[in-house]
Amino acid sequence: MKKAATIITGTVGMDAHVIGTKIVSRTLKDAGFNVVALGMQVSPEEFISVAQETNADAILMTSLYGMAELDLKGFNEKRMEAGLGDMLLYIGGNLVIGRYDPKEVEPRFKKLGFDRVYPPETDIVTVIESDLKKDLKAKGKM
Amino acid sequence: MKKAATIITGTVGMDAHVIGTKIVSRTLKDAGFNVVALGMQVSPEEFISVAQETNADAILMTSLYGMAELDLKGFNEKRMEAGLGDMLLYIGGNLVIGRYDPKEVEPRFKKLGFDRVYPPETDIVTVIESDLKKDLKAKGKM
Amino acid sequence: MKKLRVRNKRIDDDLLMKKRREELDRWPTGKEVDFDEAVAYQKSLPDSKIWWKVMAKLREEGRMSVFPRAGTPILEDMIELCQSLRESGVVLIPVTTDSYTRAGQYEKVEDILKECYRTGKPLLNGYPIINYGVKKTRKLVESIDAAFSPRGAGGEIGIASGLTTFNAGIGFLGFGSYSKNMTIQQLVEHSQNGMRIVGWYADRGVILCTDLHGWLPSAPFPLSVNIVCQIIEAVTAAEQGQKALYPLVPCMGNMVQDLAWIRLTPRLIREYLDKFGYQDAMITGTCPAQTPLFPVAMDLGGAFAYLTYVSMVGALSKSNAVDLRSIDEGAGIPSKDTNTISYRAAKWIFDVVREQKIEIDVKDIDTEERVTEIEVRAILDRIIELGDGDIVDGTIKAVESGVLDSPWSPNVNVKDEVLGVRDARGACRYLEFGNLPIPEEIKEFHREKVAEREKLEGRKTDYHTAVKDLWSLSKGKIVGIPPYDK
Amino acid sequence: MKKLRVRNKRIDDDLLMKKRREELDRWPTGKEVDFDEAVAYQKSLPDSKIWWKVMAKLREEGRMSVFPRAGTPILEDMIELCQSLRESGVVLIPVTTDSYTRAGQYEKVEDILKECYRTGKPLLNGYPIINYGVKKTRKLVESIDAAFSPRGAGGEIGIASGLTTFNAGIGFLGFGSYSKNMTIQQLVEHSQNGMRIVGWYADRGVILCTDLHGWLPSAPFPLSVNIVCQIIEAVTAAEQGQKALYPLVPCMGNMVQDLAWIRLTPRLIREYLDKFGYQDAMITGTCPAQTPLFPVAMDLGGAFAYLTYVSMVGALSKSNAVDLRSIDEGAGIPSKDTNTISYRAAKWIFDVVREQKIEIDVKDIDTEERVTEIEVRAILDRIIELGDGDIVDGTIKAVESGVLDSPWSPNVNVKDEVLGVRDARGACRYLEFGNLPIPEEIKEFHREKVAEREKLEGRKTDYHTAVKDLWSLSKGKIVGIPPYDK
Ligand code: B12
Ligand code: B12
Repeated sequence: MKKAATIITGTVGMDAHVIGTKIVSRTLKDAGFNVVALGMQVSPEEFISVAQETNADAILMTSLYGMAELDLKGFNEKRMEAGLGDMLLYIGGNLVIGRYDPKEVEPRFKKLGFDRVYPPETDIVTVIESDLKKDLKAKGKM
Repeated sequence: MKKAATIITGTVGMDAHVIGTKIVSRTLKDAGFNVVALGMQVSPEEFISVAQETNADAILMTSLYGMAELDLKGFNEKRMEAGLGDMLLYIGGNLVIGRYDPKEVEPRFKKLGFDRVYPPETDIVTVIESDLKKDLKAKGKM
Repeated sequence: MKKLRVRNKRIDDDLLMKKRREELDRWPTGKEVDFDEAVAYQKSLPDSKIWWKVMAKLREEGRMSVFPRAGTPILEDMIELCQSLRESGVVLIPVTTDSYTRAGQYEKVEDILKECYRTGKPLLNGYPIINYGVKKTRKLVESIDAAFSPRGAGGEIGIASGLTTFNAGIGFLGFGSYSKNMTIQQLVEHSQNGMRIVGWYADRGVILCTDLHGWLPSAPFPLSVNIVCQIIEAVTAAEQGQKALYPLVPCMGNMVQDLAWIRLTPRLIREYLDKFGYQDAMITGTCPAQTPLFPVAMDLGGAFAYLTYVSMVGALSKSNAVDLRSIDEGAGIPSKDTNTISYRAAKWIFDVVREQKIEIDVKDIDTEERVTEIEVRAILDRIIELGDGDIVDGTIKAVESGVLDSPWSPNVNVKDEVLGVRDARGACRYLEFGNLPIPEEIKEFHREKVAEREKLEGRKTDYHTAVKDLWSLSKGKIVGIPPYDK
Repeated sequence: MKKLRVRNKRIDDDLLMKKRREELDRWPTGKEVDFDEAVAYQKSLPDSKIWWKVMAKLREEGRMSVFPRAGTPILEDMIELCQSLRESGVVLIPVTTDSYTRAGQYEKVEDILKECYRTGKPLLNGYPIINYGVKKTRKLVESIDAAFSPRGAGGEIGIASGLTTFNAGIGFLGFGSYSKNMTIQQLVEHSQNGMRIVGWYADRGVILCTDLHGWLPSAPFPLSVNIVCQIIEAVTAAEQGQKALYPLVPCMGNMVQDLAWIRLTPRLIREYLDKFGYQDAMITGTCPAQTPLFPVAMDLGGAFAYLTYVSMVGALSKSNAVDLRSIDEGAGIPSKDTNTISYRAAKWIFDVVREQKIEIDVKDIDTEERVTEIEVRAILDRIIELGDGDIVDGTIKAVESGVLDSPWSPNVNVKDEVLGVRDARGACRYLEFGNLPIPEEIKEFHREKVAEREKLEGRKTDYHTAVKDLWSLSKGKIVGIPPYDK
C-alpha cells in the first residue's frame, strides 16, 4: 500500500468561517489521509508555498463568505508557475454572493483551475468516498 | 335629486361564501343605495329575473370558490335577451382556481359581459366611491 | 332532571339497505360498490391507512401531522399532490371534493372533467369523487401510505375506496355554513332519521372516524356555541353507533383562548359522551384548526407567520394533528409546491417544538376555560331543558329560538342576532348576545373586556368593528393599538 | 474579597486625539470627519435615529423590531435595501460591512467597488463604509427614518455619518470568531488601552449604544461562557464611559433554555454593572439572536419556521428587538425581496403575539436559569480570583488557562477543549468541560441529561454527536428521537 496522500485544507482570503474546514480536516484524517490543516484566512500564496513544502496531492479549499473569486485572482497562474499543475484542486462552500445556481458558477471556478467545485452544504464524506479517492487513484496517488 | 339606484348582490352558482356579499350589501345600503341582497348561491337565471322585476341598475356579483366562469356560461346572452344590456355588471372575488394574475383573468370576464372585474380582497368602499358612482352617473342613473 | 336521551328513530334494516342503494344509484359509479366487499376491503387496509389508528399512534408517540385541504380534478395530479403532501410529513390526507359534486351535479361534473383532461387545467375546485368512483379512487388511496378523509362528499363510494372517516351525527357545518334554505328540522331528519351507515360498518368491525366541526365561527366569536354543537354532534354520532371521533377546534388567534379551548373541548365532549352513556366512543385526539381569514395573497410573510403560529399552538398544546391551510390560502387553491413549503414549515415546528415536551402554563388560560365552560353548560342546560331531556328536540328548539346562534350565516333560517369582536388583547368577546342564555355575570365579563378595547381605541365598538375584526389576523394586527385603520 | 475593579489605564487626552486622527488617516475619506461637527451632527439627529432611544421607546410601548443583517456594496442598492427593511417594520437597521473593509484593505475595496458599478453586481459581501466616507453614508442614513448600527467596521466615519451604536469594552466576537492569531493580551490592549471614543462622545452628550455579543457559541453549547463574556464586555465598556448597552442573547433552539437565558442575561449584567459601580450605565433592552446553523438553501419551509420560532421566543419573552436572519440565510446574502418577506413574517408574530401580552410560565425555566446562573457565577468568581479582584487581568489569565473556553474557535490561541451536545429534549449540555470551573453537582446534572439522550438513541455521544448537532435545527430535528440519521 502506498503512503497516505497529503491533503491541504483551509479557507481562502479573509474568510473566517472555520467550522466547515475543521470538519473537512477531521473527516480526512479519520479517512486515513495525511492532512495539513491551515485553518482560516489562508492567502493563495500560503496555499501554494505549503503545497510545495509538503508535496501535497490535493487542496480542499473552503470559502463561505462569497468573495472567493476575488481572492483567487491569479491563483491558477501562480500555482502553475510553482509547478503544482498535477495537484488536485477542490473548492466548496458558498462561492459567490447571494443565492445562486451552482451550475452557473461551476465553470467560472473550473477556469480558475479547480478540478471540482461543490455547492453549499455538500456532504464531505460522500465527496471523499466518491470523488477524492477516485481522482487520486486516477493520478496514481492512492 | 334622483331616486336611489337599485343594486342586486349575491354569490353566483354553488358558491357558499356569503360574508363578502353580506358586507358589500350593507356597505351599499349605508351609501344610500336601494339594495336587493340575494345572499349566496344565486343562479344566473335568478339574477336576471330579479333584475327584470326590480328594474335594477347594476349587479355586484361575488364568486370566491373559483368556478365563476363555469357558472356564467351563456349568462351574457340571456341577459341581453332579457333586455338588460344597459345594466351595469361588476364581479369580484377569487375568480378562478389557484393563484392568478388578475390582468390575465379580467378580459375573460369582460367577454362574459362584465363592465368591471375585481381581484381578490378588493376594498368595496373604494369601488363604490371611485367606480360605481361614476359609472352610474355616466349612464344617467345617479 | 329528566333522563338524558337522544331521540332515536333507528331506521329499519331493510329500509336502510334500500336507501343506501338509492343514494348510490344516483350515478353509474355507484354500481361499483358492493357492501360486503367494501367491508372486506376496509378490513384489508394497513393500520397506516386507518384514520383512527393513525391518530392514536400519533398521540402515543407524541408526534403530530398536518391535516391539510387538498383536491384537484385530474386524477394523476391528485395523486401527485397527495404524494407531495406525504413527503412533507403529512399522514392525514383529505380528499376535498368540488362544489358541484357536493351539490350532486354529477352530469355537469362529467362534462367539466372531460374539459379538464382536454385542457390539462383544474377547472373544478376539488376532486370529483363520485364521478371517479371506486376503482379510480382506490388507485389514489393505494398510491400513498397515509390515511384518507373525504371532505364534503363521498358517501359509500369513499368508504368502498378505502377512505376511513365518515360523517355521523347532526353536522352543523352544512347547516350553518353551506346551506341557504335548510331548516334545523330538515337537518335533523336528514342526518338522524337518515342512514346510520357508520353504525352499520361498526357492527361489522370497521371503525370510520368522524371529525366534529361544530358550528363554524365565521368571524372572531367566542367558541361556546361551536363547542356546544360539537358536543351535540358527538352524542348524536355515538348514538348512531360511531365509535371514534375527534374535535377540530377552531383557533381564533388569541393564544390564551386557543389553548384554553383546545383543553376544554375534548374534556367536555368526553364528559357528555359519558353522561349520555356512550363510554365506548373514543376521542382519538384533538385537532386545532386555523380558522379566521388569511393574510392576503401577496403577503406571503404574514401567511407563513400565521401558519407557523397555529402550528406552534398545536405543538404547545401537544395535539396530534393540526388543521392547517397553505400560504396560498388567501390566493386560491394551493399548488403542490406551496403545499410542500407550507407543510415543511409546520413539520419543522412540530418536530422541533413538540418534541421538546415543553410544559407551559399560560396565565389566564384558567379564566378563559372557566368562562367558556360556564357558557357551554348554560347553553347545553337550556337545550336539554327545551328538549325536555332530549338533546335533539332541544337543539331544534334552540336554533329556532336563537338559543343556538352564530353570526354571518348564509342560512336564512338562522337568527343571526349575535356578533363578536376582539378585545384589547385580541381575545374574542360577545358584542351582541342575541338570545344566547349566557349568565349575567359572564355577560358582564365580556362587556368589561370590550370596554377595555373601547378605552384603548377611544371609540365605541359596533357592527363596523366586528367587520374590521374579520381582518385582524389577516392584517397581522390582532389588537386595537394603534387603531389599525390609522 | 479584594475590591472589584477594572484595570484602567485611561489614555492621555492628547494621545487619544492623535490616535483618532491616525486611524482616520488610513484612507482619504477620514478627512471628512471633523470631531466637533460630528458631535453637532449626532446631536441634530431625531430620536428615531438614535439607537438607545429607539430601543427604549420600543420597550416602553411594548413593541418589537427585527434587528437584521444587511449590507450591499452599491450605495443606491443599499438605500433601497434599507428602505425595504423599513417598510417591513424594521426600525433597527444594520450597516453590515464587507470582509475586506473589516480587514482594512481599502485599496482593494476601491478597485472592486469600481467593478461593482461597472457590472452592476454586488461583488463585496457588505457595504464598504470607509471607502464611501461620511457624505455618502449620511445620504444613506438620511434616506430612512430608522436607527443605524455599523457591523464589523466603521469607526468614526460611522459616527460622523449618523450611525448611533459603537463598540466599547473588550469585544470577544472579534477574538473568538474572527481572529486566527490574536492573543487575549492583544485583545485587551487593543480594546482597553486603545481609544475610549464612546466615552469621549458621552462626555459631550452623545450616547452611542453598544451591543454585547459575548463569546459566540458556534455550536449547540450552554450559554454560561457567553454570558460571562457579556458581563466582562459590559463592565469594561462602562468603565470606558459607555452609558447604554444591551445583550444579544444567542437562542440555541430549546425554548426552555432560550427563555431562561433571555431572562438571566440582562439580570446578571445589571447586577455586575452595579457591583462594579456603573449604576449609570443603562441596559436598553434584550435582543434574542437566532444563532445556530440555518436550514439549507432549498428548505424554505424550514427556514420560515425557524425564523418565526425565534420571533415567537422574542415575543413571548417580551423583548424589544430580535436579531433575525432571512429565509435566504443558508443560501447567501439575502435579496431585498427575501428580506421583506422574512421580516413581514416576523412582524406578524410580533404584532399578533407580542401585543397579546401573554404571561407564560414554562416548567423547568427556573432550573435552566439556576443551572446557568451557578455556572456563570462560578466562572466569574474564578476570573476575579485569578485577577486578584481585577476583572481584566482575570480575563487574560482565564482565557490562557481555559477557564474561559468555547468550541470551534478559529483562533489558535484558544484552548478549544470544551464541547457541547444536545440532550433528549434538545437542550444544550456540556459533553466536555475542559478547564471550565463548573461545580461538580452541575457537571453531574449535565452528565445525567446527556445520559438520557444516550439511552434514547441507544449509543454513546462523542465528537461525532457534537458535529451532527450542528445540523439539528437546520434539519428540523432538535432531539434524538428517532436518530435523525436513520
Ligand atoms: C371563510 C371561508 C369559507 C367558509 C365560508 C363561510 C361562509 N358561508 O361564508 C366555508 C368553510 C364554508 C368555505 C367553504 C369552501 N371554500 Co372557502 N374560504 C373561506 C376563506 C377562509 C375566507 C372567505 C371570506 O369570508 N373572506 C372575507 C370576505 C369579507 O371577503 P370577500 O368574500 O373576498 O369579499 C370582500 C371583497 O372581495 C369584496 N367583494 C366581494 N364581492 C365583491 C363583488 C364586487 C363586484 C366587488 C367590487 C367587490 C367584492 O368586498 C368584500 C369585503 O371587503 C377563504 C380564504 C381566505 N381568503 O382567507 C376560502 C376560499 C375562498 N375557499 C375556497 C374553497 C375552495 C372552498 C371550498 C370548495 C372547499 C374548501 N377548501 O373548504 C368550500 C366551497 C364552498 C362553496 N360551495 O362555495 C378557496 C377558493 C379557491 C379558489 N378560488 O381557487 C379559498 C380561497 C381557500 C383556498 N385557498 O383554497 N370557505
Ligand atoms: C456561523 C457563521 C458565521 C460565524 C463563523 C464562525 C466561525 N469562525 O466559523 C461568524 C459570525 C463569525 C460569521 C461571520 C460572517 N459571515 Co457568516 N455565517 C455563518 C453561518 C450561520 C454558518 C456557517 C457554518 O458554520 N456552517 C456549518 C459548516 C459545517 O458548513 P460549511 O462551512 O458549509 O462546511 C460543510 C460543507 O460545505 C463542506 N465543505 C466545506 N468546505 C468544503 C470544501 C470542499 C472542497 C468540499 C468538497 C466540501 C466542503 O463540508 C462541511 C461539513 O459538512 C452561515 C449561514 C448558514 N449556512 O446557516 C453564514 C454565512 C456563511 N455568513 C455570511 C456572511 C456574509 C458573513 C459576514 C460577512 C457578515 C455576516 N453576515 O455576519 C461575516 C464574514 C466573516 C468573514 N470574514 O468571513 C454569509 C455568506 C454569504 C454569501 N456567500 O453570499 C452566510 C451564508 C450568511 C448569509 N446568508 O448572509 N458567520
